[in-house]
Amino acid sequence: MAQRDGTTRRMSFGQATVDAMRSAMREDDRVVVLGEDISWGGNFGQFRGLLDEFGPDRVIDMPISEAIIMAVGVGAAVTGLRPVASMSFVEFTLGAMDEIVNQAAKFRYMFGGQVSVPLVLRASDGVLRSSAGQHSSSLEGLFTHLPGLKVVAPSNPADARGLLRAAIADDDPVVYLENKRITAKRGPVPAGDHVVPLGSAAVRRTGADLTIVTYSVMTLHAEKACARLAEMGIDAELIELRSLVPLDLDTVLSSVVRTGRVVVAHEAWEFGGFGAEVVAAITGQAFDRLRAAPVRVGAAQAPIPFSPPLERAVVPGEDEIVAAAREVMGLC
Amino acid sequence: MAQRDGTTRRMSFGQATVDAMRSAMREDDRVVVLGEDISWGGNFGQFRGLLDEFGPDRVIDMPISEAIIMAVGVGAAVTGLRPVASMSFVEFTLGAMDEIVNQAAKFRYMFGGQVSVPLVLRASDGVLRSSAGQHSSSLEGLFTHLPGLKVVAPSNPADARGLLRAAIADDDPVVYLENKRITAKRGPVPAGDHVVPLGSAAVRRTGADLTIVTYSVMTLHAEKACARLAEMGIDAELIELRSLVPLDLDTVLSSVVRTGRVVVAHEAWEFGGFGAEVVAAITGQAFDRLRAAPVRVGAAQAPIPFSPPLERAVVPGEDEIVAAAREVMGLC
Amino acid sequence: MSLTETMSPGLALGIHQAMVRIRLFESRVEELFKAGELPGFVHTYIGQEAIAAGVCAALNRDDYITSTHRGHGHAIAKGMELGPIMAELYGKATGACRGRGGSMHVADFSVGMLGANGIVAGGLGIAAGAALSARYRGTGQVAVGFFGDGGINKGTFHEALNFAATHRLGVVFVCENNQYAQFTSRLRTTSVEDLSVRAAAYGIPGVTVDGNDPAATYRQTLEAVARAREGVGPTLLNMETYRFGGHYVGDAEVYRASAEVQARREEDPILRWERTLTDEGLMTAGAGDAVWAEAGEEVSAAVSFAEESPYPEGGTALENVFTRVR
Amino acid sequence: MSLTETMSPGLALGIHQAMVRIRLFESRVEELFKAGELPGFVHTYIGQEAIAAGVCAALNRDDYITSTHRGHGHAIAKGMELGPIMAELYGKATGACRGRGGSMHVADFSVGMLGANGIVAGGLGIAAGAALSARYRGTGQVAVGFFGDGGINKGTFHEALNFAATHRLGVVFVCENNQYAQFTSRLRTTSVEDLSVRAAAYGIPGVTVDGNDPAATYRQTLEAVARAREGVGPTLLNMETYRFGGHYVGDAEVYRASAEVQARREEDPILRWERTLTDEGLMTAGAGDAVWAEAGEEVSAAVSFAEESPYPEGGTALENVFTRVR
Ligand SMILES: Cc1ncc(C[n+]2csc(CCOP(=O)(O)OP(=O)(O)O)c2C)c(N)n1
Ligand SMILES: Cc1ncc(C[n+]2csc(CCOP(=O)(O)OP(=O)(O)O)c2C)c(N)n1
Ligand SMILES: [Mg+2]
Ligand SMILES: [Mg+2]
Repeated sequence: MAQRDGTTRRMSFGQATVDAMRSAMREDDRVVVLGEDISWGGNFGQFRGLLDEFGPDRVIDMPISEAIIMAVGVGAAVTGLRPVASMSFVEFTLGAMDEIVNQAAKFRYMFGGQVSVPLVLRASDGVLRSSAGQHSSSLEGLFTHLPGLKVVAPSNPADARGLLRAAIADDDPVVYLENKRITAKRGPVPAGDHVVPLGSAAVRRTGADLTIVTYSVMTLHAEKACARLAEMGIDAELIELRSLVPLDLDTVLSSVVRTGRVVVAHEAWEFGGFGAEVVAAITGQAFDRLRAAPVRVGAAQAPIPFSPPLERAVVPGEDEIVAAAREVMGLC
Repeated sequence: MAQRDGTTRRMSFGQATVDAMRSAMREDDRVVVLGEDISWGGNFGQFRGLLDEFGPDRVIDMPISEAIIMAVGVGAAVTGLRPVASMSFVEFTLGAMDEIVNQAAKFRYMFGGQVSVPLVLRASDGVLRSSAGQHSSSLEGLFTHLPGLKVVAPSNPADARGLLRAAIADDDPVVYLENKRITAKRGPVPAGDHVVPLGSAAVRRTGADLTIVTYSVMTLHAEKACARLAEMGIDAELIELRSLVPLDLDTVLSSVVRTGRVVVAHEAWEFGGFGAEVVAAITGQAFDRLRAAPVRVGAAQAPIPFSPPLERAVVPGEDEIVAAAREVMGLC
Repeated sequence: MSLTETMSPGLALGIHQAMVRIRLFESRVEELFKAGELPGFVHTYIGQEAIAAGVCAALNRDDYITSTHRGHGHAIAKGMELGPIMAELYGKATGACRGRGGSMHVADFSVGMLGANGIVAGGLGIAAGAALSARYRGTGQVAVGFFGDGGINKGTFHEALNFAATHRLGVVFVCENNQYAQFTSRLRTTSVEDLSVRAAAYGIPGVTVDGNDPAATYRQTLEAVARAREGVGPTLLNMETYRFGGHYVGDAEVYRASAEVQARREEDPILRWERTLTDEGLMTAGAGDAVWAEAGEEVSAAVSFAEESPYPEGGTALENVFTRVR
Repeated sequence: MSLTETMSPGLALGIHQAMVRIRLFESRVEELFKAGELPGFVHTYIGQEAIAAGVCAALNRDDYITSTHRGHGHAIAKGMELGPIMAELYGKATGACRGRGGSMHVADFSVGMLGANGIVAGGLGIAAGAALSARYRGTGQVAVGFFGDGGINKGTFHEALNFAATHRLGVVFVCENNQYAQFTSRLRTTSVEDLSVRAAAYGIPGVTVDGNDPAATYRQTLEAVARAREGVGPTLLNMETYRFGGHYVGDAEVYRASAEVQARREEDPILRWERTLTDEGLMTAGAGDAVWAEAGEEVSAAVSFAEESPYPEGGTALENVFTRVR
C-alpha cells in the first residue's frame, strides 16, 4: 500500500478506469467512446482527459438519447470498431434496454455467429448520499438474467483497471458496473498493464467457518464485517466474484464445500436479485455439504428513498452482513 | 368441463381476458385501453370487440411508441383513470422500461404515498412456433425484481379472467403476463363475475413425494408431467403460483415442509430467473425440511433460436420437468 | 404594446412575487447545500424564473404540470407552499413527499404538480396522459410538460409530441432552453439551431419565446393554453433562457466562460421585470423591496419549518411501495 | 426526362430483375408458409419491390443497410443469394444465420446486410453507428436505414436522425410508407400527412418519393447517397408505396377494403416498370418473360436447396451465445 513502491501505483477507482481506457485507446485505435458529457470527463470523472489525448473523433459527446447511444455502439461494433458506451447512472440504461437486450446481446446468436459485438457498456450504480429513487439503483439482476451479456462489477482500483482492460479486449458485449461510492476510493494498482480475466473470482480472505460471497461495494462492507466477525471468533472466508457473467462458481463451491455455510451479499434488491441465483446454484451443487440455509443480504423491496435514515433502512451494509453471518452460524 | 353446466362457461384464455376487460369497463368508466392495433382486437385477439362496445375514446389505438404508451398510462392513472396498456410481445416492454420502472413503479413511493398508479400492463410472452429471438422471451425475471410492480401470470381461462379483474381493480401497477401458447386454449370459467385475488397460489394436485412449483404455460406441462410421474409411482404435489408478486410463499412452504423435495419450473431463462428466487426463499425458510437440493427447470442461457429443433433444445417442457422430478427423488 | 394591455397589474405583480420567491428560495438552497445541510444533490432554477412564473400564471390551479430535475421553480410557481418543499429537500417527514423523494421528486398532486422527474424528458408523456385523462373526464384541464434543451433529443419527446398532436390533446410543451445540458452546449448535440422548428414534424405550432421576459412567457403560454383548452391541440414553446448557476450546486463550470455567464447574469430576468413594472408605473421602488423582504421571510420560515421537523423513522421505510399489499 | 438520361439500360434491367426475383421469392414464401412448410411467421415484401431494388441499385456492395421485419426484399436487393435466405426461412443449418434467426433476422454481413430486425425502427441507430464507423475508418461507405411508416413514431427514429444530422453522418433514412402499420392506417397514429416534413426537425432534406417507380427511388437515393458520401449529412426519403398482401401471411385483412387493395394492385410496380422499359425500347416482351422464367428457376433452386438441407442439431443450440466463453 506504499505510495509508489516500484510495482504498484496508488490511484482512485475512477482514475484506474481512465487509465485502462487510455491504455486500450493507445493500443487499438478501433476503441472509441460514446457518452453524454464525456468531453468534460463524465459525471464521475470516468473519462477525464481522454478528449485531450484522443480528440473528438474518438471521444464523442452524445445527445441525451440513451437508446441511440447503444444502437450507435452496436452499429459501430459490428462494422469494425470497439466502442465503449457510457450511461452514467445505471437507471438510464432503462431507456436503452431494447438496444442492450434485443440488439447488442442477441446479434451474434441470432445471426448464426457471423458477427461479434465488441461493445462495453459502462454504468454507475448504487446509492450515493441520497440520490433518491431514480439515481440509486443497482440493476445487475436484470443484465445477468439476459443471455448474451457479460457482466462485471469490480470493487477496487486494481480490478477496475484490469477488468476494464479485459472487457474492452473481449469480443462480446460487456456491462461494466462501477459503484458510485467507490469511484473516488484509492488503492494500489500494479504498475504494468495488467488484465483481470473475465470470469475469475478472488478469495479475499480465507476462513474456516463460513463463506461470504459478494461483489462491488459490498466487498468493502464485507471486509469490515469479516474483521468484526473475527473479533467474535468467527472465521469467515470472503470471496469477491468480480465477474457475475461468466460466473466463477468453481471458486465459490470449493470454499462452500469446506465451510458449509454461506452468506451472499449485494446492495441490489434481495428479492429476485443476483444473490438468489448464487444461492440457488450453490444449493443445487453443494446441498449435501451445506450445514445451514444460505442467507442473503440485499436491499429491502422498495425504491431507494431519499431521506438518509430511510436510505439506510433500505440499503444493507456491514451490520447486515455481520447479522447474516451470525444467523448462518446459528447464533441468533 | 361441460360445455355449459349452469355454473361454468367454456371459453379460451384470450376470450376470458376480453370478458374480464368488458366487465371491468362496464362497471367502471375510468377503465380505458391503450395499445397498438387494439381496435382490431390486438395481435392475439386480447381486445376483440371492445371498440364496438366502448368506442374510440376508451379503446385507443396507439402509435408504435411503447415508451409513450406507458407514460400516457401513468399520466392518465395519476389523474383519475384506470388504464390498461398493451404491449403485445413482452419484448416491446424493453422500449418502455424507463416508464415502467422509473415512473410507474416508483411514483407512489417517491411521492410519499400521495398518489397511486392503477395501471395494468398486459404483455404476451413465451415461445410460439419459432417466433425467434425478439418475439419469444419470458421476462418476468425483470419485473419481479423491481419494487413497486405486481406481477401475475395465469395459465387457464378461469384465472385469466379472475386475475385480470383483480389486476384492473388493484390500485397499483400490475404486469399481467399471458403466454402466447395458451391464449387459444379453452377451459371452463365460472359463470358469475369472479375475481382471483392477487397473491394467492393454487394447489393443482396434492401429492406426498415432491412439490412442483410453477406458473404460466409450464403449469400445463407440469400437469402432464405429474400424470407421467404418477405412472412411475411418484406422487407429485403441484402448486401454481399465479401471482409472482405478491408471492404466496405460505402455500409453497406448507407443501414443501411435507414433501421435502422441490422442483421449480418456468419457461424463462433459468439463470437469474424467478425460479432462483423461489428456490432461495424455500431454502431460506425450510432448509431443515429439505431432503434434497431443489431443482430448477428453465430455458438454457441463449436467445431463443428460430429453428424448431434448436428452440426445443433451449426451451423446457414436460420432459424436463419429469427429469427434474426424478433427479430430486434421487432416481438419476 | 403596453404591459397592461396583456395582463392586469395584479397579475404582473403576482408574477414578480413568484419570481422573487423562487430566486430567494433557490439562493437559500444553494447556501444550505454548500453548508452541508441538504442531502442528495440540487439543481437550482436561478435565472429561469420568468419561465415558471409566466407559464404558471397562465394556468388554473387544477391544471397540470410535469417537471424536471430542476423542478423547485415549477413547484413554487404552481402553488406549492415553501415549507413542504424545503422540508422535502432536507429529507424530513413533513416534506411534500414525506422525505421519500427529495429535490428531484418534489410533487404535490393537490395543486396539479405531477412531480419533478429525475429522468430527462420523463414528464412529457405523463403530461400527455394527464391531458388525455382531462379530456376524457371532460374537466377542461390542460397540462404543461416542462423539459430542457437537452431533453429535446430524447425519444420520448418525439413520441409524446406525435401522440399529443395526433389526438389534439391539451398539452403545452415548454422547452426551457438554457443552452446547456449538464456540461454540454446544445449546439454540440442538437442538429438545429432554433428548437421551435421541431414542431413542424408534428404539424403543431412552434414558437421561440424570450424566456427571460415574463410578459412573453405568459402571453405565449396563454395562447397555447387557449388552443389546448379548445381542443385545437398542443403547442411547442421554445423559451430561450440561461441558468446562472452550475448544472448542480457544486459544478465547477469548466465548460463555459465566466464572461459568458457574467454577460447573461446582467440580463437578470427579475431586475428586467422590475424595470418594466417601474417604467409602466406598476411598482414603486419601495414596493419591490417589500416583495423581496416578504419572500425572504417566507423562505426563512420554510427553513425553520424544515429544520424543526423530524426525519422519518427508518421503520417506515417500506410504507407506500404499494397502496395495498395484495 | 427519358430513363436513359438517369440510368444505364443495364441498370434499368438489373432493377427489373431484382424486382422480379423478390416478387417470385416472396410469392413462393407465401405458398410455402400457407402449406405449413415454414416455421415462425413471415412478412412479405410484395408490392414494395421498387424500393429495395431502386435503393440498393444506388449502393455499392460494401455499403450497409439495416432492415426490418419485412426484410427479404432488402436482403435480395443487397445481394444475398436466394438459397441461404430460403434455408434460413426453413430454419435449416445452411441458412444465412444457420437457422438461428429465421425470417425476421436474415443477415449477411459480407454484403453489408446488417440484419432484418424484429423491433420496429430498431435498425436506424445501428445504421447511424455503421456510418459513424465508416467515417472513422475512412472507407467512404454509407448506410441506409430502412423503416416503415409505423416506425416513424418510435423514439429511436428521432434519436437516430438527430444524432446523424448533428454529425453529418453518411446515412440515408428510407421510410417505406406502405400506409399501414400492422392493421392500423398511418393516419390514425401519425400527426402529419406528409412524412417527409419530419426532416425539418433535424435540418436535413426530406423528400417524398413515388415508391412504386424504381427510377424515382433510385434517383433520389443516388442524390442522398452523394450527400452521404461527401459528408454533407443524412437525408430522409419518404417512399410512398403499398403492400399487396396482409401484414403477415395469414392476416385476414379486416382493416382495409378489398377495393382499396385491388386499386393499388393495379399500380403494380413491376408491371409499371416493364411498361416503362418497353416504352423506352429497353426491353422486348420476350426478354421480360425470360427474366421471370430465370428468376422462377432460381427460386425453385433455392427451395430445393433449403428442403434438402439438414436442420441444425439440437446439441448445437448453445453455440455462439458468446464469441468466447470467458
Ligand atoms: C434519461 C437521462 N439521461 C441522462 C440524465 C443525466 N442528466 C441529468 S440533467 C441532464 C441535462 C439535462 O439538460 P436539459 O434538459 O437541458 O435541462 P437543464 O439541466 O438544462 O435544466 C442530464 C444529462 C438523466 N437525468 N436522465
Ligand atoms: C418496438 C415494436 N413494437 C411493435 C412491434 C409489432 N409490430 C411488428 S411490425 C409492426 C408494424 C410496423 O409497421 P411499419 O413500420 O409501417 O412497417 P410495415 O409492416 O408496414 O412494413 C408492428 C407494430 C414490433 N415488432 N416492434
Ligand atoms: Mg438545458
Ligand atoms: Mg407500414
